[in-house]
Amino acid sequence: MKQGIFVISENEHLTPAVMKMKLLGDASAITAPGQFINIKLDGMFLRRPISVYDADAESVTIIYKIVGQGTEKMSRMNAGEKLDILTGLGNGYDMSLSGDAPLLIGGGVGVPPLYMLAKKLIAQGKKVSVILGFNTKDEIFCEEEFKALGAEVSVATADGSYGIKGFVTDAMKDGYTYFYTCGPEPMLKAIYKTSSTSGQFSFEERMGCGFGACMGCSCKTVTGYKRICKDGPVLEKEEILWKK
Amino acid sequence: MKQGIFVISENEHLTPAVMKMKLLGDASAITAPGQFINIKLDGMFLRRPISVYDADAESVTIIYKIVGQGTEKMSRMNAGEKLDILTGLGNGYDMSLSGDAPLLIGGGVGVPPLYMLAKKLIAQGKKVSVILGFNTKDEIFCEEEFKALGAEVSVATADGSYGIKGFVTDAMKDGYTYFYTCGPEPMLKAIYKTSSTSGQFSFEERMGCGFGACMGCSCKTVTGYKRICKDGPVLEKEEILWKK
Amino acid sequence: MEKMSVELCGITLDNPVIPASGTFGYGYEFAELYDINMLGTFSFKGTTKDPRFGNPTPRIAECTAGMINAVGLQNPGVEKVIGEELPKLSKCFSKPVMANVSGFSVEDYAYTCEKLDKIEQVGWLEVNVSCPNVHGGGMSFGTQPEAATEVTKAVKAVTSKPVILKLSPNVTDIVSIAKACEEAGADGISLINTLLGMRIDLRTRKPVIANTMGGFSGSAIFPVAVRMVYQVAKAVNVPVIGMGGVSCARDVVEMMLAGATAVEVGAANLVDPFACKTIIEELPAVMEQYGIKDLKEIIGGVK
Amino acid sequence: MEKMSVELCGITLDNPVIPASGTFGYGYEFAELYDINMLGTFSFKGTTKDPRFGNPTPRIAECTAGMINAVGLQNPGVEKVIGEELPKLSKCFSKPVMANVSGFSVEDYAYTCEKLDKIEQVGWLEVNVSCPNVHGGGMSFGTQPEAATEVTKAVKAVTSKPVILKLSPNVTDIVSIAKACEEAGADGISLINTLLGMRIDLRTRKPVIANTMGGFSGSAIFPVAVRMVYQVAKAVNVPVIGMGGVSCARDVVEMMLAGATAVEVGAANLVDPFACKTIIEELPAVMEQYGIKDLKEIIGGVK
Repeated sequence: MKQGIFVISENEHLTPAVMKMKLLGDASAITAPGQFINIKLDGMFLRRPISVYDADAESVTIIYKIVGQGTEKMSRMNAGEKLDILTGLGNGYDMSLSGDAPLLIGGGVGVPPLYMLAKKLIAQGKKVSVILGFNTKDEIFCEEEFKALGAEVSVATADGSYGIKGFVTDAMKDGYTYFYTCGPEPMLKAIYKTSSTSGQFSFEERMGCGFGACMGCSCKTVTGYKRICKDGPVLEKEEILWKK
Repeated sequence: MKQGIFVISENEHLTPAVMKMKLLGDASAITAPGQFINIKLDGMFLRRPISVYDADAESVTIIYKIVGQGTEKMSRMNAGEKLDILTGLGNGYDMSLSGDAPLLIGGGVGVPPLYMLAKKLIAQGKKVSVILGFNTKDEIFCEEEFKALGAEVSVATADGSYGIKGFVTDAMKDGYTYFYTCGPEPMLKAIYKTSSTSGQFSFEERMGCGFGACMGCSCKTVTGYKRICKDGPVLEKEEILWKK
Repeated sequence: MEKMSVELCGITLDNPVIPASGTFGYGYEFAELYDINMLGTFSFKGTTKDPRFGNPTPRIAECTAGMINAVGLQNPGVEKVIGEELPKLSKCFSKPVMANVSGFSVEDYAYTCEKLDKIEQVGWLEVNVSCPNVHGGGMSFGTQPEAATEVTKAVKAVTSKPVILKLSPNVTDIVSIAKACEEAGADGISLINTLLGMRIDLRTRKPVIANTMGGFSGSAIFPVAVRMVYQVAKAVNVPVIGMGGVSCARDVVEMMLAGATAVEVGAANLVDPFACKTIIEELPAVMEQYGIKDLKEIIGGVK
Repeated sequence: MEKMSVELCGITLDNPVIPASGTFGYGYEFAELYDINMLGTFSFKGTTKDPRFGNPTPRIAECTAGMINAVGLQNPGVEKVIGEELPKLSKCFSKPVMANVSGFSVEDYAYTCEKLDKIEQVGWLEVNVSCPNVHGGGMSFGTQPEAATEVTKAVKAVTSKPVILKLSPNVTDIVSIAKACEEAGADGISLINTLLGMRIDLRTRKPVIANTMGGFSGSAIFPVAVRMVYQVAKAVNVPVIGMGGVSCARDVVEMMLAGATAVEVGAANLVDPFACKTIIEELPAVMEQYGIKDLKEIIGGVK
């Protein structure tokens, strides 16, 4: 983990409710896809944890949904403004287990952390398939970005307004060697049930510090108590214990 | 009283600790010299009450000393930034009692509210004399501004590094028809004793709201309890009851 | 069109927003800023049997997201309030007003309430039991169920108007005090009064407040207020007025979900004299955002 | 060169800054960020007799200038703390550490403290009496002088290390509880623990915290903390550790003027993992600004 001041270089809408923000600064602490950053905002006591969409040594890009006062404040920020950010938080995805043909499954704001993962897996020569799930056509983002990486992309919409009608699970076809997923808990549960291989799940929980100090985001797993922010957000299929 | 958004057009040092800020906006609520404005600052709960140095319908100018976190924050603001301000607060000086040759006596940050008073009295054809008191030469400001109005200006410094050595009372000569003063309480008390005519005193007190609602700044007077922010800050010599 | 009206002890309020006592004077000065008839009502400056200057100054200390005040119940005394202040108010406010009463003995409370009971303008008596009981070793009436009971009974005996007990949050068990007041006949409970706080000036090394300590209010105390309103509203059957750090329309909705029938706004008025006007104007949009058709229906609606 | 060292129950601290329990884990994870030997000491995660997962999530709610937490004393239990956590700590922290102990019965407290008494690394036992007393109707030990006395005596009987009682602010009379602890043999008092608070999610209409209510901390509560530290420090003769909303070096000085011998920093660590490092580095400049040559000399120095 590193603390640093970042300068906003881009903050633009991808959909009415989803924005992409590029931040320039020392991002060297980001070591794995699926990690997150924690952003301090004026007037807000707690930082805002947001998963990393893409990063290199000098920049980090996030895609966030406007849901509350914090993200609403972020949506009104302009290029040139500065932010105090903790980077390199969380374990991130373990790429060593992917096999030759990994499947990446993202739902809604669970899509962004899969981008850097796909990029790195493809760079390793893996045959990457991606399934993106959204409620409806107007909420779709990043389809082109994944295609541009060379991934095989299919999109599912709950209302059938685009791509496959239904949930991401309706778009899952066998043949993948391993899977990585991030999205709302009902989606994760459905994937847990229907998936034919092992895989990794990225979880969300309301966090205090985001770096393991406060125990605010603990969960029970087969391998003991874990902190979503520090021992997670990524858990392996075999260790998950779903909340009742 | 009016509430409005003002745009900073100037914010410059007069001395290392004293700054002048010009604000553009609807200042029509400012009806008398000696009134003050109350400024909302991000991250500060209470507004900052600052006396008016000069004003016209479209702008108000203040001179403030950097004493705490609020004024320190103000000192770092730049032209173009906006402030939420309540204007036209307090009773201000009553010019109708000035006579032909009023004396204006200011000490330190008590000097600014006398500027617009001098300007208006001179515009009425009064022969205005001004005494400015400071601790030392380096802390002097506004001497030239008062001279430019056509006032007869004398300066006293406690350490004698400029002008008359001593306090403002050492510079007071008889011949004035009435006086107006603003400054630290010890100075006001000295003037109360040595003055040979009636006059008006502008007082300072720690305020809550600044517009008469909270009773935070009450004082006892011959004519009953008064709120420095609303019934003051200007009191007439005859109604003053000094705190023990 | 969203419905904002609520009923408080048999009197209908057009909306639940009530400027809190001590932050709105006797109203008529705010009437110069906007038409105060848009308010649900307001609670006027804490009034006592005799005139009071209150505490020495400084009476105000700034804090993060709040302020401390130690005004000490400055007021002209009930005779002058009835003779001078309320007539001025009647010229600009046509609704029933909430009379806030303080005292330093049970007799004080009864005396002042009996006088105000005769005034038609007065809709409710809000009895502040956070003041020190001079006959009770200076501990506030509101910190002991017995003392709160005594005050409630004494006031109920001299008035036919609804009596609302305003409770101090500086207690171990707010529920036991609220219940004691209810059993003694209180028609409503309002809370929270200010938290006892203190600040020290690092330069002078003296307390910022001349009186050393004072009442801490402002958005900083909102979570404590929501908690106590929730606990009390669950425990009593009389209406609860929620207050403490309310500064926007969303806070009003949160207080009502916690169990408040009406909501008082205090310190926010001191930072923005138009705070209550703004909150009332913003309420319909906030209600729509959260799917609230009728405010009455969300009172105590927390799941 | 300003002098920052203070003495806490016979042990000298290089400076008065102490990360508060529950915001610094068992220390070694923060040692990856900076050399934690620069701290006066730190109070480790609240430890109980048996391992605990704590409360269901969500456990955190954001507030203006603060946060509510309801972690529920998640910890691996005293055996594992002694067997696994403290050995890890000893590799990166060479000073005496403050052991924070919680329990749900007097026997729990005594059991855990007796175990920790044997550990050389442990310099002080900070006994948190804010937890519910399961044999006492769930009311927290810290809300009744009798219960606080019982716990203090039981702990003193099993340890030779200094015992510091950490008090809850959710009481009517903090002084009586502090005095009861002192009379029962407490070597020090630390306060304030969190205020009981609550927030409601307007969208779901549910409490933000799964446990409904939780402990409110952060700069919002600082004025309440300063007031209680002042009241208690005047009333007792043992050292007082001040905490509650401390977030900068100026706050540390204000707490010490109020009567604190040392100062704990809590929620600030969760927003900025370097908070305590920054505060310690800023202290000399703040001391110079206010003409403080030796921090020891301003303890309780408020006029």
